[in-house]
Amino acid sequence: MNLHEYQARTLLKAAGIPMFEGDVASTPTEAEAIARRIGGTVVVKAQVHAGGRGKAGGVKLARNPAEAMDEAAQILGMTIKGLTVHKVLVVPAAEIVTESYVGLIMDREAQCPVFMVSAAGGVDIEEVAAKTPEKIVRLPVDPTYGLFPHQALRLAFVLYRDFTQVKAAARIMEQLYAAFVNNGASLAEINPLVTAPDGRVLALDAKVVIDDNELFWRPDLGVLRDDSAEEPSEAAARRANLSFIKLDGNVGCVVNGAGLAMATMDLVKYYGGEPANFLDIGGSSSPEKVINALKIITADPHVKAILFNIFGGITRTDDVANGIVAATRQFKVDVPIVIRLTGTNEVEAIRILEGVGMRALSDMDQAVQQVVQLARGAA
Amino acid sequence: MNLHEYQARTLLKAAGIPMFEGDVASTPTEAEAIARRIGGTVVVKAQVHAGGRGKAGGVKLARNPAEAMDEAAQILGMTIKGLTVHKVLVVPAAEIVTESYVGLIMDREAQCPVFMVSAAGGVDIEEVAAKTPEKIVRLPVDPTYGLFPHQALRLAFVLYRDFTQVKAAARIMEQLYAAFVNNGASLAEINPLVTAPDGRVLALDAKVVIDDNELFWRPDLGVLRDDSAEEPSEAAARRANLSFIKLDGNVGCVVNGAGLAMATMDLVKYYGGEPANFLDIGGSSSPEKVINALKIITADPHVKAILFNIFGGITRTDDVANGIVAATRQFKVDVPIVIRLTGTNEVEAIRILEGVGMRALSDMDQAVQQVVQLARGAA
Amino acid sequence: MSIFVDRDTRLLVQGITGREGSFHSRQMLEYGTAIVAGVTPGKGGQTFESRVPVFNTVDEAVRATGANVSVIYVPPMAAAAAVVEAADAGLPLVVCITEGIPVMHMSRTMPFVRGRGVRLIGPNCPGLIAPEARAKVGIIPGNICSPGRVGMVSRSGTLTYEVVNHLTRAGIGQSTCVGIGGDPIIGTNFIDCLRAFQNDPGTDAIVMIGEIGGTDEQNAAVFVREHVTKPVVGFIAGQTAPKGRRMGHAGAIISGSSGTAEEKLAAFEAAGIGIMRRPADVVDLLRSRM
Amino acid sequence: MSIFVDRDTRLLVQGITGREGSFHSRQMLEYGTAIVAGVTPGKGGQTFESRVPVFNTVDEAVRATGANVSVIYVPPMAAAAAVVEAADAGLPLVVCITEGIPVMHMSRTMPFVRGRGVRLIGPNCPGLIAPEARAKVGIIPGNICSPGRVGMVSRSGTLTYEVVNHLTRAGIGQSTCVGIGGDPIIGTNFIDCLRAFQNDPGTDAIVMIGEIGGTDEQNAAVFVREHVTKPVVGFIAGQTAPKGRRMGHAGAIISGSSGTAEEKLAAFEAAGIGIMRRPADVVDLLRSRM
Repeated sequence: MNLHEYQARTLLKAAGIPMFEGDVASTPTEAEAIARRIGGTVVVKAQVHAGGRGKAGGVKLARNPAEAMDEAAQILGMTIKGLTVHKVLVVPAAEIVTESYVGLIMDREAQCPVFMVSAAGGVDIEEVAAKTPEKIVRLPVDPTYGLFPHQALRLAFVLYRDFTQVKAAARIMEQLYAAFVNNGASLAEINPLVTAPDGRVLALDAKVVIDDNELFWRPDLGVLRDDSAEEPSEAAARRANLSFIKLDGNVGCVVNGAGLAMATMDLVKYYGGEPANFLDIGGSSSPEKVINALKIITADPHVKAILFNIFGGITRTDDVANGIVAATRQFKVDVPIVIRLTGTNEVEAIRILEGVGMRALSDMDQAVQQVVQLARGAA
Repeated sequence: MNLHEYQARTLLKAAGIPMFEGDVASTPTEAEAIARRIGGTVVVKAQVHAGGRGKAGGVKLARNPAEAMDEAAQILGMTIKGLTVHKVLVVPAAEIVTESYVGLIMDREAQCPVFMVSAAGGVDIEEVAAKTPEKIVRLPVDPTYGLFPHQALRLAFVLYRDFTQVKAAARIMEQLYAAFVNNGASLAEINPLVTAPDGRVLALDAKVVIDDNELFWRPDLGVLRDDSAEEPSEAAARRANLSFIKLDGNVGCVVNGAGLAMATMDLVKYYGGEPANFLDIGGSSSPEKVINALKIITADPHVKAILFNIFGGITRTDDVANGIVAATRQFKVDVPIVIRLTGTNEVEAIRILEGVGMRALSDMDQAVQQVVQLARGAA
Repeated sequence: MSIFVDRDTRLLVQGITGREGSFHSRQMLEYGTAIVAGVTPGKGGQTFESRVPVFNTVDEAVRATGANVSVIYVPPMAAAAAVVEAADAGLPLVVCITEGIPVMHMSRTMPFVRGRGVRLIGPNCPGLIAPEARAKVGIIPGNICSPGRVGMVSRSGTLTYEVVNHLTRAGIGQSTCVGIGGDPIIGTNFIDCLRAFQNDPGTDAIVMIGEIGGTDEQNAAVFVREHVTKPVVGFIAGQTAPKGRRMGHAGAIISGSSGTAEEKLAAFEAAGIGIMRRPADVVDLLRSRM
Repeated sequence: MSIFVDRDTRLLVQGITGREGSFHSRQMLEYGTAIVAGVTPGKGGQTFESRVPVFNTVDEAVRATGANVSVIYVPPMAAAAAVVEAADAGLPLVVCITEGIPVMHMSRTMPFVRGRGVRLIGPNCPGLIAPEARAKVGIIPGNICSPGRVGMVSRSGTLTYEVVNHLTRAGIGQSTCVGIGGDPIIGTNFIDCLRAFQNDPGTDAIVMIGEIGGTDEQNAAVFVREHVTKPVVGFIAGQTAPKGRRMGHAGAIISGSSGTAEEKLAAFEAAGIGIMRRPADVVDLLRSRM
């Protein structure tokens, strides 16, 4: 789960990390009040889960509270990459002496949290990573011991020479690690970590991603989720416990298992079609899940044909068949449906479908070819 | 540092461990109020750091609040093994179905905390340990991981069959481990852990010993120290940063280093004397420490002669010599002093002592023989 | 022959009385797997399906039955602790089926597991199956598998079934099928399985089913090039997946763990691994190489 | 010859600019020890006594100077972290002089140290000295030692000096004197030193100085009986110490770690270790056995 910048700031602040002041506003008036409190020039930043906010006009400088109100009025309600802006973050347009990068990521290969720090921080960190990776120092942390003081110090010495700043940065490393662990994060990032003209070391921008698996037992983190900042169909799918990602094609896909779902999309493409979505109904699928899946997919006007690809293992194919039948009774599906079913209880499933005049294929390639043709014919 | 039973109860209660109710009283009236709150028969227990409280009359049954007040009046102010009772603990005279032992100790050999649990708990646990050690189950805990849930469960299954009680006991194991770690304990003990007639699992008596090395950075624990419950000379020594234990002999000993201090006591005994104390002035000894050491030793009327045994390494023997000279100027020492000095700055030290008419030996055996003779002559 | 499990496998099921555990234990018994013990704290003394004794703790179960493999079907929040319990009881192989375990739990668990010299398969995996030995540990449907000499290793669940199904229908049997799981931190990776298949005299060829994300397939390809003499064919799911939807931030990018399908397929190509464009390609591709 | 340190010892001092660290570093330099680096965070770039470069971190110091032993003089609350830093930097031998480290810190530190294959001596110990190699690592006064062939291992500080002093005055030199420290949890115990002395061709006989408490001396005695062919003489301090003053509770008693002088002396006796009744006995006892 991606957190907004303002939420990430709140988490890191709670962990004791010194932050540039600033606050989040939902209305232009709130933005003006924050700008007045901060004083001087501020930056007004759209809070959406999308990159390239600056280029899209979602980040603006304001020299006084009145300008901040104007800019906030412009940005609030704006659409960036299909997402509506509901909140802006107002922060001081800081006078910055140095900009560093500090990131902490749960690393697949190291199987543990890994720090990445670089004195060459700021907006260009991705270019630094690509062109001069030696400027980024990596340090794996054994989670059974946590971040050792000497490790925090070593990372801090990568960024600063002045020992007061080194100690301040080392403390921030420890606080960032604690925030990462205590919030079940898979990423926690400060970019840039800056030094102010008076020498203080402060976090300017923050990014935190929470491991979705933590949310089951951490309702306190779950409430941070901002449905409005997401694609509405994806938010709806998540509430229905479906793993769903919207794409731009016209072949709707309902599959059990993430790997098979991706392979199905790939095969749609292979046969000349364009998948409209990734959708994994998961292992133990109830008819209810199938109904929800069909609702979400049929809500997309681009979808011209729908493919079910179910390989029954834990998933009972008769459950899926029942779901399809129930859905078509609940609401009218205007596009053709191709069904491929095999595995657990497939005889019963086929009987159920045939009972309402539907038929099922058993071969995946055949089913994909058919649905691609149907979608093309309809388009 | 030994904690009183009532202090140990407070620590364990704070960790969430269910305790038999009860509270500590400093006056008979307070004891009466607690007994009234508890209702029924209560036990009034002296709070002193000494074993055999029961036999000394420091533990009494009281059938009602009035009796509790009477018993408290008897016990408060009583002297048990030289220690005055300033507080009593008032607890219900519980109806107990089973009594178990749960102990957690920092084990030298395992180099980690080790649980010891036994279904044969209660007052006889030491006999169980001596005669049927197989009735005590030991489990080392790796402090890098902490107590695993399955370990807590395994310990709990040693004590109970009923799964509700097992789960309750497993939780207590985890809480006891947390209390142990968070308070820097070297021992945390529940004896007995009891089951009440209604099936509840509760801690009755508790004992906690805090690692003295933790106290430097844990002032919150340091305040639990009860000087009044200790031998006054030992409390005074500790305040002067001296490691001191009072004994029953007549040869006072001032030594640098615990090992050499013990060896000095042993040699006093070897030559037919009786040491009056163990005293280690530590490594970097200032003259101030020597003065305090002499004050504490001369306060003991049994001391008939005093031996200084200083092997200068880090300890500068001239510091010690200066301390001796300063002390004898500050107050009159009525008993003879034998001084053995060797090592760092010994030439200077001997010059200082000779300047006031004292002399120093360089051989430990010779010095011990001399002081034993002097003590015997004076006795 | 097979890898990791065989005719001597004596299986213990953690969570045997739970909904998932009991369902799949029945399936495993039906397939012919030797389940010798179950564990559910508080249910010690019961008997599962009139033949499998249930114990309160893994330690107790192992001492009583000589179990040598454990499979875990306990809820996500208790699953990492179950892995630790199995490793602590001295079981050399632990298979964790549970999905949804917080990654931090696994990050803390792996050093313990490795320290005990235990092989963990999973979590969030379908387990493994050795058709010849009738040893099914996990949830891979037994009826789609057949005994034979192709080793199969996969990050996926149902996609594995799809590929195995093609093999079985074409008369190509499997020595062992291993689902290593799709979580960021897993106990056994492609290389571990490739090494075992290379050393297994019962395996003549290997099928690898990968996915986008991470660098495990790229590392495996390098291993194949250097250490595997048996023919290997591979598939990568997610070639059309939108890039950077889940981890589209500096951290993932600068940590170099994006792991696109192109990168992985290029690594396969460089290692001489036969590339399956479709799951169905597995049959012809294997036949052309065996 | 000697154990643990020798002419190739390149010493690093953690806390070299502190009060204790600077005092003892001067003493070690004076004795002839090759101190190649010091570490004090924030003082990197300075030079100690015009000859020893100071670094901010141990890692940096080791890479710059090839130090192979570290000695630690930092305050108690930071000392365990200093041990970890040294072990993490790959130093194979770490000597921790600091007194007053919470036992829980050491309990957490030891698994890490062992995991890295590092030998820790101490904490709360006087360190060690090899007179022939002029290698003094710690605080044992150099002037009371002399080169020779007796190995010495002790839990104590000044009591060790007392015994060494007797040896030197009697013309009996030492191969190495090791103070292992008196804390409940220490990195190197009697057995580790006995094994090293037994294997050291430069050592002909061994002196062991123990104390009451724990079972380390008893275990060492069993080791001597089974594995040590060189003559061993021993002393136990605390024969007249009052029993159970510090640990007089059920926990210590039932854990069986009371460790009285009688138990230890009986174990010495059973192992054929020559028992010193007084520190001065060391000379005659050794002479009678060498």
